Amino acid sequence: MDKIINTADNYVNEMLDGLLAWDKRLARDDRAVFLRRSSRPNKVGIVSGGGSGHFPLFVGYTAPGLIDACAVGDVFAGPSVDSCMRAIKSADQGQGILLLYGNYGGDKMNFDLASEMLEMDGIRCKTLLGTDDIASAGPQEADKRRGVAGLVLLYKIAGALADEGADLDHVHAVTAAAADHCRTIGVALSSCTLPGRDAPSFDLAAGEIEMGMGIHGEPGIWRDKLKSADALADEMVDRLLADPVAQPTNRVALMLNTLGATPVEELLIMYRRISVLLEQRGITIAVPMIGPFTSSMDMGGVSLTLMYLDDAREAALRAPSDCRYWNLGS
Amino acid sequence: MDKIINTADNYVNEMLDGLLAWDKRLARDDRAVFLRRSSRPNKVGIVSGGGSGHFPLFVGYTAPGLIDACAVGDVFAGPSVDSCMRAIKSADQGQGILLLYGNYGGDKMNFDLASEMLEMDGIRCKTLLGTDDIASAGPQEADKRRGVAGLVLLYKIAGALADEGADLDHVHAVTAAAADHCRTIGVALSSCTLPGRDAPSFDLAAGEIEMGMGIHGEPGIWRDKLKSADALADEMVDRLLADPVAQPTNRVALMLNTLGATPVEELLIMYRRISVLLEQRGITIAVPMIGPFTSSMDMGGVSLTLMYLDDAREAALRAPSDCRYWNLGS
Amino acid sequence: MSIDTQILRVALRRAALATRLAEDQLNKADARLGDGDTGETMRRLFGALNNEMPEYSDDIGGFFAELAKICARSTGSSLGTLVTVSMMVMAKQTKGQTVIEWTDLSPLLLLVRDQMMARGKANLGDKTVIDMLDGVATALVNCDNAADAAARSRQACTTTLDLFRDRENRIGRARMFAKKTIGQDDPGMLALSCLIDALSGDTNIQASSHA
Amino acid sequence: MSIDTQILRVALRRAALATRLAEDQLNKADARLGDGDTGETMRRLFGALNNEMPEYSDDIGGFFAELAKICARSTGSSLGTLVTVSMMVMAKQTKGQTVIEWTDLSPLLLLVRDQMMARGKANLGDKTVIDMLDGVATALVNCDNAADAAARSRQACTTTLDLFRDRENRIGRARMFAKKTIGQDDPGMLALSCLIDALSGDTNIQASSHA
Ligand SMILES: Nc1ncnc2c1ncn2[C@@H]1O[C@H](COP(=O)(O)OP(=O)(O)O)[C@@H](O)[C@H]1O
Ligand SMILES: Nc1ncnc2c1ncn2[C@@H]1O[C@H](COP(=O)(O)OP(=O)(O)O)[C@@H](O)[C@H]1O
Ligand SMILES: [Mg+2]
Ligand SMILES: [Mg+2]
Ligand SMILES: [Mg+2]
Ligand SMILES: [Mg+2]
Repeated sequence: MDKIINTADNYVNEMLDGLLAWDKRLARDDRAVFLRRSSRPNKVGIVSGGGSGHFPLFVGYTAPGLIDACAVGDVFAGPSVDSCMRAIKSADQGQGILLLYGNYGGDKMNFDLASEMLEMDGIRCKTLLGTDDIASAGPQEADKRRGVAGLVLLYKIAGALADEGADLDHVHAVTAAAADHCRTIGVALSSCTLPGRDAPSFDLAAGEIEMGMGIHGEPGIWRDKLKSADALADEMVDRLLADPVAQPTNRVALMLNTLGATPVEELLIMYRRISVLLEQRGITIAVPMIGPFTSSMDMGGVSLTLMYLDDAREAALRAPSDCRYWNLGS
Repeated sequence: MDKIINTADNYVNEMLDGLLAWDKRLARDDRAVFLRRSSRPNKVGIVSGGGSGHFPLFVGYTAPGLIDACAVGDVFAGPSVDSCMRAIKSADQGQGILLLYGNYGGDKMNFDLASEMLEMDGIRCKTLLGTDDIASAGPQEADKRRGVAGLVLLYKIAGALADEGADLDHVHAVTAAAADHCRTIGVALSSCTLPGRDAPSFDLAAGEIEMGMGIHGEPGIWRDKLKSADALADEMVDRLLADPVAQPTNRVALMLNTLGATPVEELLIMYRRISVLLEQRGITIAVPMIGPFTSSMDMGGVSLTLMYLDDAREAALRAPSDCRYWNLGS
Repeated sequence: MSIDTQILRVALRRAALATRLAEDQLNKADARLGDGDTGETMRRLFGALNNEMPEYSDDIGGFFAELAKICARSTGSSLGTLVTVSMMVMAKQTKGQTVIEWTDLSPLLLLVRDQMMARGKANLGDKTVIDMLDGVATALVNCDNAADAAARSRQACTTTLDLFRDRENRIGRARMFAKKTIGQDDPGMLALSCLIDALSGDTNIQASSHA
Repeated sequence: MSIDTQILRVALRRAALATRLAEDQLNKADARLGDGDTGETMRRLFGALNNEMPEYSDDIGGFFAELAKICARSTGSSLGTLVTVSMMVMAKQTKGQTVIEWTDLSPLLLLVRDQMMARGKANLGDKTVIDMLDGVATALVNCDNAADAAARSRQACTTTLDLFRDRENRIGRARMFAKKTIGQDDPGMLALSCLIDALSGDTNIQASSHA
């Protein structure tokens, strides 16, 4: 699809300029975006980062109660080592930094390099990787799974704990437990197009969908004819619930996310079914979130995220925050 | 693009089922959706309605501080007379009803019929039509203009006044003045596809855009090659500012809206330019809103809305409310 | 023989079938000028009328009143609402009657036409369904039997379509395409013509369209 | 003659030109297995290195340190970061030097290779840029002049591409396509081969690629 841009090479920088013109709470150090004022003094910093093209992930969650700083990469590319360093520095208040981002090779290389270099300056970083995409590897290789929309829930949990004054180890531990209880599966209906390219990133014929495809078009589980909303909901819920977690509970946070071109109305049609399916299994959707949380530009499709809740996680998800893209509504 | 639906005929009803499963504040009387609890007793009711396919417009704004009830039509079709009547009845607290919807022939016929029938039951309705789309008719025929995204700002203003206890005439007068000072222009990059159809609603070749196209694909001002983000921003701002209003001010509310498939990142690229252009003209963007507020399903494109503010309008826009899709952020 | 609810019930079944068969053609006609949904609109509306057909009673006014309610619930499109209006007018005008004489049909339809004009803010000559209704109603003046009514109204459809084809639409979405509408039949006029074709068929053949 | 910053500056200009010319080819190679951006990544990165070329100085270590900073700022892709790593290693290893002897090139590149493996968590044989670097570094063992280095490294490129073409990728995005990668050149290997082609050209011709 056509794009409203000036040049592909300026896509990210101009996007950030616009974001900062809009949200006066944010400041920018090259490709690192951070909150001008911390939500509290002496807190653990929460830093994320990743490629552009997934707005509001990652940078849109730089907001009081979520992440403090974000390293912003080119479209679908990792953030540079330099921007990782700048993001970490800008969030540092001497209490250490939780690096919270998706499990992608390049991103990991860059954050690792950056944090090692900053360790020499005495900044202590702990890393937690989002690995919620169950389609990207089996349960035995759960550490190879990519991070997708579930990261947003982790932001909120880590941010809430840091705002309460928890130390780095505690923030890390609670968020890591949350990550262990968070699962996502996506389905793609059509490809996105990268800025400056004239062809879509991948081929997906009309009437054809791919279950489990990643947010950059990584291959999924199966590719076949489009199914009904109910059939998709059934399969996605089944796959999520079948994936083992250490301590399943009967209260969940649910995030039903559009990848871009799929309208929210279609999410609502799916939610109608999903809410019934979970009820039938005795699971309460304590925190239902429906909308655009993690995109792939104009890709068509949706992702469904479940996080099993305990009291700590639920409280953290409900803690105050001030982010346009985090809105529990009622 | 492919759609996640069960059947086209069930699209709207299932979407509403999902919405109500999600948002427990809402109740439904067939195709009328309304707030279970009014935000205050004895208030003027604010009722809207229109075709589906524009979520969150119209029904998504049924929320405390905005509209009390919404009549929901089929995709891109007006709400039925019956649903208009049900919506009006559900919002009636004896203080009269402001009917606030877009200026479309069918919608007007239906709301008129409905309100005439209910007048016999003693429900007093006043109508205010959204007519913000400057591409749909010239300034001399401003009453023929269609209503688009600007309606959202009117919801907020009418809702805030009603919540303060203003009477119907006052709510109507202030909101009407706001409507007189509200202007929108859109640009389409690609067509949407209606549920159940296999072809897009209209043809718009790759690399071709249509300035001024309506949210159902109504013809616009020109159709030509895609331009740069800055060039589009320049033209849209120029057109909006050139359109005469009774009392222009140097403070505006600005809503930069994606029609669907266009990612928010591209809105930010445009906003970078727009914010500079307005500053150059000595205009302050007091209320900046960027995101998905009024869609056309998977249509690609954006709309830009300006409302000149006076104190009453600005206060109303900032008044408390509780709607996921109304979020001023900071 | 005059018109009673029995005939009207058969007519509705035929209309439901006819609009189902004509859906694609009408959508296509609307796609050229409007939003491409006239066929869907009509198929859904007459489908609803057929599916929710009121219990049998010989009260014509009551029958139309019930139909008006179904319409009011089932459609929100411009054309659909004009059908709603027509049902309301018929309900009011035939209140208390068990039959409509064929000779009363023309004046009744002219009344419907006027109410539609008031509601739709349309004038004769705007190239809408109302012009078609006007053509048919006028052709039926003094007509006193079913066979004649069938022949005259079918003839009126052809004549009216021919008469308006090369004019510009001046109302609804099509108005914005003005020039492009020249040479195209108005979808609302076409829809009414399809209905009349179906209704004016051999009335002995019971349309089996309930499926 | 040994390698000094003057030669390295010319090499960078050539690399910028070469990656610009190879952009499409590399993108296409990556599109078959990965996300189709290897060419763009390389063009941007070497474009930045060329545009922001440090002021002249004969300090090789300092030169690489500056390049490492530019890389760290300019790229976030996997391959780009491996280039960053290589610059960092070179900076550390050549600290205080004004020349690199040709005979030192091979051990230097082997060190780079090892650091890349550590960072990328990749092994030899995974069919990545690292295998190509390994091939080249190995071919350069005991090489003591520019012309020989050029010939050997070009030969190594061809051999290595041939050797790996029919194997499976075991790292990065391509890993997920496993079987599909058989018969395809790895984009990172191709990118390094393009660079070497450019660098090993006639060193008298000053590439005029600053535009
Ligand atoms: N205001 C109006 N007055 C009279 N007829 C109208 C009016 N608006 C629409 N129509 C008729 O309805 C037809 C379009 O019907 P339909 O496609 O179902 O409605 P919509 O325009 O709501 O999609 C037009 O061809 C025209 O004959
Ligand atoms: N972890 C890794 N270790 C070694 N080489 C890698 C690794 N990841 C990627 N590569 C190399 O980088 C190439 C892809 O580069 P590029 O397309 O620029 O990166 P990205 O995968 O981030 O889009 C691969 O073909 C491979 O040679
Ligand atoms: Mg990449
Ligand atoms: Mg319509
Ligand atoms: Mg239509
Ligand atoms: Mg790549």
